[in-house]
Amino acid sequence: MSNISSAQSAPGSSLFKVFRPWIFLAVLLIILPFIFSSGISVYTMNLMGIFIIFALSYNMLLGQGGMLSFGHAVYFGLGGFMSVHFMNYIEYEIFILPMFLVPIFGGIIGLIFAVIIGSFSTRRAGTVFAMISLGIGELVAASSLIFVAFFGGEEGVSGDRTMGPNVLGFDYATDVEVYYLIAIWAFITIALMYMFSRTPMGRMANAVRDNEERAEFIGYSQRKVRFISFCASGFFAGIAGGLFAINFEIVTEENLNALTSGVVLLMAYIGGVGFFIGPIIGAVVFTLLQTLLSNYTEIWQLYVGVLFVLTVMYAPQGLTGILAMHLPVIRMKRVGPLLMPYLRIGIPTIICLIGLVGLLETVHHVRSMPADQTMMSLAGLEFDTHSVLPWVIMVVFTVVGGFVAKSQAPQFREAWEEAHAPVSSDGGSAK
Amino acid sequence: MSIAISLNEVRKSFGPTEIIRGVNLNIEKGERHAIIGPNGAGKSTLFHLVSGRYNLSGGSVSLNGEEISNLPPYEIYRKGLSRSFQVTNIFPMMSVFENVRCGIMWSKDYKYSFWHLVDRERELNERTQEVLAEIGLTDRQHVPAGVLTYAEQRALEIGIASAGGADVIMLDEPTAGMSHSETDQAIALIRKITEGKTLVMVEHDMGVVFDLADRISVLVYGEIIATDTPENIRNNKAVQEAYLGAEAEHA
Amino acid sequence: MFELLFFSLLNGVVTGLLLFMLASGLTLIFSMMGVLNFAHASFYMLGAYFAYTISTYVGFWPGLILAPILVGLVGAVVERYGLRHVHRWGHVAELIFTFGLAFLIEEVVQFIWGKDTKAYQEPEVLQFALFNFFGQDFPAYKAFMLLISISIFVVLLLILTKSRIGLIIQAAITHPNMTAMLGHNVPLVFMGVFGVGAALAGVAGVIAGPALGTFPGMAVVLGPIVFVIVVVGGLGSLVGAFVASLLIGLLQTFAIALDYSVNDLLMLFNITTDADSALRDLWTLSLPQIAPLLPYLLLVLILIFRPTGLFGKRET
Amino acid sequence: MTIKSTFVAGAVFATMSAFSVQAADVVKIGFIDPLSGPFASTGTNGLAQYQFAAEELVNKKGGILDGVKFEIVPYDNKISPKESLVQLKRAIGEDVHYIVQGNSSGVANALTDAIKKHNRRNPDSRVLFLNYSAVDPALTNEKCNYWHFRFDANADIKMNALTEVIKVRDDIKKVYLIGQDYSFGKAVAKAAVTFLKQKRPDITIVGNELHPIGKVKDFTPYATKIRASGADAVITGNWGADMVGLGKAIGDTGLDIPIYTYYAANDGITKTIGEGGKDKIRLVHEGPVNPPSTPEYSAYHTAFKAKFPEKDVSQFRIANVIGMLAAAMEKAGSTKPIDVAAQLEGMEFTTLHGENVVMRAEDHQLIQPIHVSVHTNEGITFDSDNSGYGMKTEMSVAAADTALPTTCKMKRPK
Repeated sequence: MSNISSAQSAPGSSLFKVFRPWIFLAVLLIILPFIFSSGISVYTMNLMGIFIIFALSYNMLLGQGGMLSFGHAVYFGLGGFMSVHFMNYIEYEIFILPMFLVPIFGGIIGLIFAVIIGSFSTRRAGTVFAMISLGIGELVAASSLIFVAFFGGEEGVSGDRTMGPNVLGFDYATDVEVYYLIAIWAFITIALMYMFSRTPMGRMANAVRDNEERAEFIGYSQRKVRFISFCASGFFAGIAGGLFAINFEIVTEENLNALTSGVVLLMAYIGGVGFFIGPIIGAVVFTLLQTLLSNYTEIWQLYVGVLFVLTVMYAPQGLTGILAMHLPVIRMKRVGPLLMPYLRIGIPTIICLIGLVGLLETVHHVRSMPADQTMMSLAGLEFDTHSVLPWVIMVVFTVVGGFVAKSQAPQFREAWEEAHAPVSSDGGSAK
Repeated sequence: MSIAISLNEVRKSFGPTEIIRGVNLNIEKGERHAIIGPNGAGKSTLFHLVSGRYNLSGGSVSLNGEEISNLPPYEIYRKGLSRSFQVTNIFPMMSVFENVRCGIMWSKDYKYSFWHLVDRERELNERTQEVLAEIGLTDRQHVPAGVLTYAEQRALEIGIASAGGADVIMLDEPTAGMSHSETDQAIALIRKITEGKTLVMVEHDMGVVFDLADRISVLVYGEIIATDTPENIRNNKAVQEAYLGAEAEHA
Repeated sequence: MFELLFFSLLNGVVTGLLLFMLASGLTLIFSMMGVLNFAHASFYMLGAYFAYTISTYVGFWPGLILAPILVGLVGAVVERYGLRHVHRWGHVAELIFTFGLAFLIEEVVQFIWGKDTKAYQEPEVLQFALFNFFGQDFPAYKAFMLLISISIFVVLLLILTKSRIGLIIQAAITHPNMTAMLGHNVPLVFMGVFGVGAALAGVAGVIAGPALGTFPGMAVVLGPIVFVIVVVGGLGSLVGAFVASLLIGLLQTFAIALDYSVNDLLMLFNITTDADSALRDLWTLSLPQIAPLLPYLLLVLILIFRPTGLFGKRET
Repeated sequence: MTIKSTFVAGAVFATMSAFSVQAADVVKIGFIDPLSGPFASTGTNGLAQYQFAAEELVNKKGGILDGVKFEIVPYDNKISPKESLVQLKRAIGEDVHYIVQGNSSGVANALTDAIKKHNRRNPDSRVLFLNYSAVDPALTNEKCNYWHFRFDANADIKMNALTEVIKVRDDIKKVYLIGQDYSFGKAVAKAAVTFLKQKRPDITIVGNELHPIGKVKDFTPYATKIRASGADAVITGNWGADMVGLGKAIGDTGLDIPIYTYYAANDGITKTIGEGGKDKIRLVHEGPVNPPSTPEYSAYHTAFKAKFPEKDVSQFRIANVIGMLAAAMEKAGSTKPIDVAAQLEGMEFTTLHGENVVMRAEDHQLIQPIHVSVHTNEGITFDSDNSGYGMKTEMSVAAADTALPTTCKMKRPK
């Protein structure tokens, strides 16, 4: 975080330079539905937009404030429920309000609950905070099934987004209209959250994360810093919940249960909590995994689990961290010498992975399919799971690929270090 | 009113053990005051009591005539007392620049603002650059503080403590673990940043102490046995017996 | 009424002691290594599944010994090759690692054993009613669970208070940094404690599997409760874990047994409620309905008002 | 405005392309149910039954309408309403116009609502929702809509049938109700109270308990409470692990009373309950399995077991869904949802069991004979979970006697 941000904060940067990423983002958001125009891809992008906001709000806690929460879905879900009630108020004309303003009310309810819960949970960071968030999460999720009048039980609460006054002729009957609604909100909230990280408050959140004790000796109450971050985070999570309500037109208990809290942690961590854009990448990747991977394999959750554990073990900076490690190499134009080692270690690794995935899929197929259905197709290849050859091929792939990759590892590391070695002291992001 | 810090019968116990046993001390404004004493005498504890890290078991502390006993550290800081730590205590994942800037923010009255963009605040950033120049880390400002060398981290430690312009600065062993040349630089730095301010420091290096301090207090087993000018301390029989002698034998 | 209280007490103790088997391992790991192991209940699940597979070949009894050993080995491997690696990234990363591990173990279990409930049965010799009280049976298997839990508690207590390794562990709990200075091989002690903790959870799984069902969700159902016990009992306190286990066990059974609702409470004060109001769900809220919530309520309250837990000396 | 018109053009184009595919010779039936996660076993079991029914009842016979075949397209909803809607979108994008779903009334509720809105907003690519298992009465009462058809008896109808059985058991004087704390559990409890009061005013309800769904580790305290209440019978709507736990705990306490259930069979439950539930557990369901009703059904069941030895025909209504859909298409001479819906409404049909059923026009609820069976290992032709135990029909209630009035007022397309 600090590297990227301070690099951008270098004095003398022109206005255009500052706004360039934002213009790029805006243009990207506008043209995306023209590139990916099928119904399901627009729908997937809507989902991504919602989770990007949610994951970024989560990272205000974990990445920027050092607070590990196991109950962040509470604010997301409550924001969603409040919004869907507002959608119904609009439908029954209790309020006259354009639909696109509904997420604000989601944000406000998220903020209110964050103020209440944060008032005691942010007293401490670390495990105490994590455990309180877990307990609160369980309590709220369970209450949502008990208090049917507000939460609608396990069936949830439905609404209709096409109601209310049309502004500029939008009635949100199609997903593309909803896409632009979400895109606008995503743009605004991303910008706000980014700016928040660059305010005195945002900086002190980092300081408290790094060293809560020292923060007190430069004039800041660690508790108050955490509390304000927590409230802001609840607010943005609530907005994401409101967008969820508009997109799905239904909000249920699953929006605030432990599973959703776990998913947002997963997204932020896989993406990389140390970077502002980490959770964005995480949300995009995770949504793709969830909606696409599950079309191809029933055991997709196993792959996600493996990916997550491997990320925690070997890439604590997440996917963004891996990308960022290459920045100095690219900046110094040293990509060339790295290409060959990459190929030499990459190809066997991919072969090994193909073998492993094949083995897992085939084992799963044999166990879950009827005994007479021994033919399975994998990536377009048809084969008989009861014949020996496919098994042999897959085992050979796995073993040989793994072995070659391992034998290449020292050479690769050498090349990697060589590419990085004379990095002068000011580009030390790959410490 | 010319007293900056006043300690009155300050006591601190951890469980049954009394570490600080009734310390009385007045430090005048503008003075450079050093506290010395053998290991385990309670020097750091005394620092923690004054700066709000520990709560007092008895007695009272006042800053510029105002009672600050048992206030949280940030309240004490806001009243104009800033300190450094013996064990380096910085923000390791943030850049050096950010470390210093965070140390300035409260004094520039930003408080918990989330409506200012720090990069836009010219005065804040200029002051940050000034401090960076003072502590000699201008070249290293974009590096995460956690990867600085030890001496650089010590300089940053002092920089953070002094950046906010507090009028009382407490430094806990600022030169611990430094080489000779590094120590000389540190002394020059301390001299520069405490110009016109009150300095309280704990220090083991007698060279530094006698070079910098206007007055010296000697803390032995939780009690101050003498407070005087360096000259008089050097000649004080009790001090020689209780401390300097013992120290000499050690070395 | 007496019958209800008697059996509730008995059931509460059985549940409580079962929870203690999980909590004892977790509290040891937590106190020494500072890691709240999210995957602890997953080891419990592994215990049940291992024992189920073993029981289909050689019967229940070998499984009682073999399954916990296997689980202990898995635990040791996880510590050696997973946790120790992640340790360098700090406590948050460790917590997230065990969180991911819990997720992963559940997926692996589903991959290997499938998704439906396994017919893991108590051994034939224990399928009878030990005694009959007011016409209600008390199954012998429950008594067996009680016996195993108590013997484990006693053995654990003896090891911790009488043996050399126990003293080292105790020292490590109260002064985590001191043990290394005394020249003990701390990584080995950690690996051992983690393995033994996992094995204890495995034992719990082996004996709870037949009684509470062996299915992929069994870890999720129990996992957070064990956390609650460790935090409520207090860091570094086995006694605290023991008391908290029994407390939670009894709390849950008695909350189910005692059928009181908010309405009853309000009636005491002669307040009548409107059956149609938006808060109607609150008035009809009854104790059995919220029984599984009580531990979390307790957790939050304890953390707010007494962060050291009931018996803990150090803060969580 | 130009942006808007682009959208409209896009939408028109999309629907046109969807329309042209309608004429193809495959009817895609989207199966949206859990295929991963804790409820996957129920989902995969249902999928197998759909695939088998489509193959056996339609495709093997050369299809319908001169060679139109059925294709079951599975979509994994992870039993989450949110995921179900995502998968519904995907299915619509892949030209699926028939959706079947059954697990969880919460999901069904989300789907029926989304499909209603979709059909209103996209009248050219309408979708029918064939609900084969979600039994919340609301779906064919206050929340009913024209595009939803339910092939399972709803919770009230099942309770109506169940209480017919209890009505003639004079030895039952005290009944204990226990269920999961959510809409379905509450619906079961409410129906039980209503019908028992009507049919057996002498019965006292000694307990009406709701426990949190999926969170109870050990049901022994509940069993103790049931025992202490002196109940002569238990009625529960529990399913999944909650059913297994309850059944086991009651067995362990040595209680020898009938337990009337909705879902205490198959998917591993029969096997897990085993001996402990013999002659105690009773199940209310459609489609009598033991003794076998007709040779046609026996052949169907045997063929299914030959193909899926590990699975069971646990939801006979699936065969009805496929059979009735095929019949409606034949009758309509079209595979367009709007035509098929018009035929399904009020349709009479004879099942493989030789039973006559009718899709009631006013609320789209299938009215069918309901049976109450007992869990036993005696006189079982087709067992469940390959455990030797199965459900033996004890009593049957004729279709007409199960019908209940509905409050449904649906809007029909002109």
